[in-house]
Amino acid sequence: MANDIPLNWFLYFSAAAFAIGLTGVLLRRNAIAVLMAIEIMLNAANVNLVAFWRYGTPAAGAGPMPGVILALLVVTVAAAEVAVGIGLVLLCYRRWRAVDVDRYDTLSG
Amino acid sequence: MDVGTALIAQSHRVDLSPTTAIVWALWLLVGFAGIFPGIVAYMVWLERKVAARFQDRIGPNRVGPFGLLQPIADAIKLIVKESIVPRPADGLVHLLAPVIVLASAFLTLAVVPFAVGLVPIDPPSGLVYLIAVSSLSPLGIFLAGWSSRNKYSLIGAMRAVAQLVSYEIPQVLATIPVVLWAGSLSLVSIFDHQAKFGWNAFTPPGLLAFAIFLIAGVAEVNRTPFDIPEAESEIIAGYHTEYSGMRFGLFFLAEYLGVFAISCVATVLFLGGGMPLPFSSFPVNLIDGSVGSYILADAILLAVFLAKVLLFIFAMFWVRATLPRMRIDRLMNFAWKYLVPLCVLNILFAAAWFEVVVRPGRIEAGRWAVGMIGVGLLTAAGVQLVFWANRKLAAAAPIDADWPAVGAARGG
Amino acid sequence: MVAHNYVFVGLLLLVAVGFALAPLALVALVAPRKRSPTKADVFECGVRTHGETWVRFRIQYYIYAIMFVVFDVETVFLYPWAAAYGSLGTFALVEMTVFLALLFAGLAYAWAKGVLRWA
Amino acid sequence: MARSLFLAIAALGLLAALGTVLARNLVRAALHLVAFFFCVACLFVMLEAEFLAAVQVLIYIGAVAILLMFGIMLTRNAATAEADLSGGWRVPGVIAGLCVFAALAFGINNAVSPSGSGAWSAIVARPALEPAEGVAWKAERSRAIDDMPRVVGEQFMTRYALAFELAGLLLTAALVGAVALAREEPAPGDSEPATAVEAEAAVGTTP
Repeated sequence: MANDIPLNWFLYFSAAAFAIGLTGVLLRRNAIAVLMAIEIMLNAANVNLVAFWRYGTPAAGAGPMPGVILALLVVTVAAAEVAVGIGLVLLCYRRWRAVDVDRYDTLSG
Repeated sequence: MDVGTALIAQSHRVDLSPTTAIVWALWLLVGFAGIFPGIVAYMVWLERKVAARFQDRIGPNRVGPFGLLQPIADAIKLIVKESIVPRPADGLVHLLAPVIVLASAFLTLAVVPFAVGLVPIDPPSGLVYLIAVSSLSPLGIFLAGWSSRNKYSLIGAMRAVAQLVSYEIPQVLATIPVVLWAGSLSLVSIFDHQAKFGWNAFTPPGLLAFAIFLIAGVAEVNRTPFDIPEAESEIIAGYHTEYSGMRFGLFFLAEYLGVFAISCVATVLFLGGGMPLPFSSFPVNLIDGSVGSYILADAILLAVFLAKVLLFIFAMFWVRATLPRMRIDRLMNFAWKYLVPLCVLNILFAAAWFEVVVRPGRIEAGRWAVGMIGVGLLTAAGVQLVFWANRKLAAAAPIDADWPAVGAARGG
Repeated sequence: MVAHNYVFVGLLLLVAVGFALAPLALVALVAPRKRSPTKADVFECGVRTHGETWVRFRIQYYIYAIMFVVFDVETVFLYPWAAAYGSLGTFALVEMTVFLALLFAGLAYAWAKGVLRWA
Repeated sequence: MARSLFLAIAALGLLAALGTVLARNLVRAALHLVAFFFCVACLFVMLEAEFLAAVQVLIYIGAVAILLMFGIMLTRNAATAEADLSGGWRVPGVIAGLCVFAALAFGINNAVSPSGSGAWSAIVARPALEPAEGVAWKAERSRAIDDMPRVVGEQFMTRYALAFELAGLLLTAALVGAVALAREEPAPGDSEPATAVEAEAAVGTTP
């Protein structure tokens, strides 16, 4: 295609989104906000997977869509992660009456 | 290529030619911005008339003959009413919520094949698209309840979302048999499959799936007996308590558009779209390639399609006029303890039906009879099993134990 | 191209949003606007609002949400399986039976623990 | 056309991501996250993975976002209603983010594809899939794009059968784990169940 989007653009987008997500994980204190930032990072990775699938030439015997399958599995893992993650947050909230990750410091004695 | 042939020659692939642009513009401006809202407006009129007859009244009869101008009067009323936003509300989200709900209802209609070639788009993963966009409405409802800063709104929204997500699962699982037989997620392929093998509702697993889909569909559009989210005798009006004037009108429009959409989808998935006869591809086989044959076939298909949709809509009004509201615990129980296990079993029955009847590629009387009896008995046994297991478990833990107050009142 | 189908979806989204916002714009022009503190109050049956609105909800809601997410992800696997079933053999059926049994075990666990009971 | 559309979607997506990270109100943050998910779904469509785009909307917006909202509603109390950013970590956090972006950008600019298609920065267009005569992968990928759900199903049932079953196991484990974690246990001396009932008790008066 003549006027196609360069592969780099997708990669830069996903790198930027990943960096934003990482910043969020470091900055936010609310555990649910941290989970949201992690979701951003996982999504950024997915964009990369699909972009490489579409733009690359596959290795021999790689199958028609390794990138898409991997992205689907990432979606699955992300959903499971959120479910368990929020379950943990609720448990911690019940115990400490807080969703602030800085206050889950029992182990630091 | 003229517009007429472009309408007919649909495939998964689309080129962005001027013809496509014209067809799409027609769909958007005439269909989505004109006909569908018009249908919805007259659904409201119909519901008021039907409900009135059920209650031995006359219904709207003042504005125009038979009250036919009533929807227009209602629209004018909604527009000239003051739109009140509560002071502590989150203004932007309050505005966004009805827009999301309405957009969700609009987007679902984009993949419905009304007749041969009369479908806006037909992507290969049409059914996933349909479910994905319809799953936007719980989000809008939650935002509506949350942004109002009203306890009743929030409780209504939480109930609504819990109910919608619970019934979304059986609704989705009930469509799996249809996909399995058609071998595709495209709604056009599902229609084609039924032209060959008869309506999906006329198979044992299909009938079960159809029943589950209908029940879950009524729950998905928040209508009686599943209208707990807007139970006006308990929580004012639920999530749209703080919506007035046209903003409320948008929720209203979205609800009726949702009823229309769910009826269309049920018709396409289980009742063979616009085909009038269950085991014949009648108007479709008229098509011989000439434009006239297409127009004739599509006219029949469209008329029958609308008749079926009207039947569904009438059934929903009838149910609303007849049944009282369900209790919330029974509602959730029913979704998770009856419908979901039934759906999971039904997928296996559907695979059995596929092996017996569909695998040969055309309908064979002998195999069909074997399938009807064999898979039919299997399906009936499955239903019996789920209900039996639930009775056993319920006997072990009576449902009123969940409600200490009720148990105490009965001396339990 | 298959992806061009979604150009229509984008346009339809615009039409839907426009269809929602146009009457609201009309309302802003036509409808009366008389603010008063009482009118802008939250409507809780005429009683003055008591306490924090964004109350904490019971855990029940969350349990249903978890089960919804898990089964929703399951459908993502079920749909492609169902679409491909015709071209696959008995092995696919066995695989899916195992998959469904696993998920059903999860549902049974929740059921047995009594969390499906709306208390 | 495609390029400007991409730029618009990417810009919106990044703004939404920033909004998620910076919004003080958690529900607002989640709403930004929904916008970000939607932009990613649009990018999937631009990459011709329309099944994945539909899945993205279905799972992330339809399910994960709802779960996050429920999580927020279940943990909200007056003390933490407005989530704050970590005061002392603000500067190091931003610096870490910028460093990661710089490192990734450096990598993107200099990386060479191992499969022999040259430097990443030199790939300015996706490989044409037609004509596919004699090139097996082109035909395969063309079919994958035109009929993605079915090909995904075939792949999961054959090549990725183990991954498929493991995904099922993971989902079951997540369900069991989350239910076990979140279950309300009436522990003696725990005042928790009382607050949980307050929500509906507070409006127990009949309207």
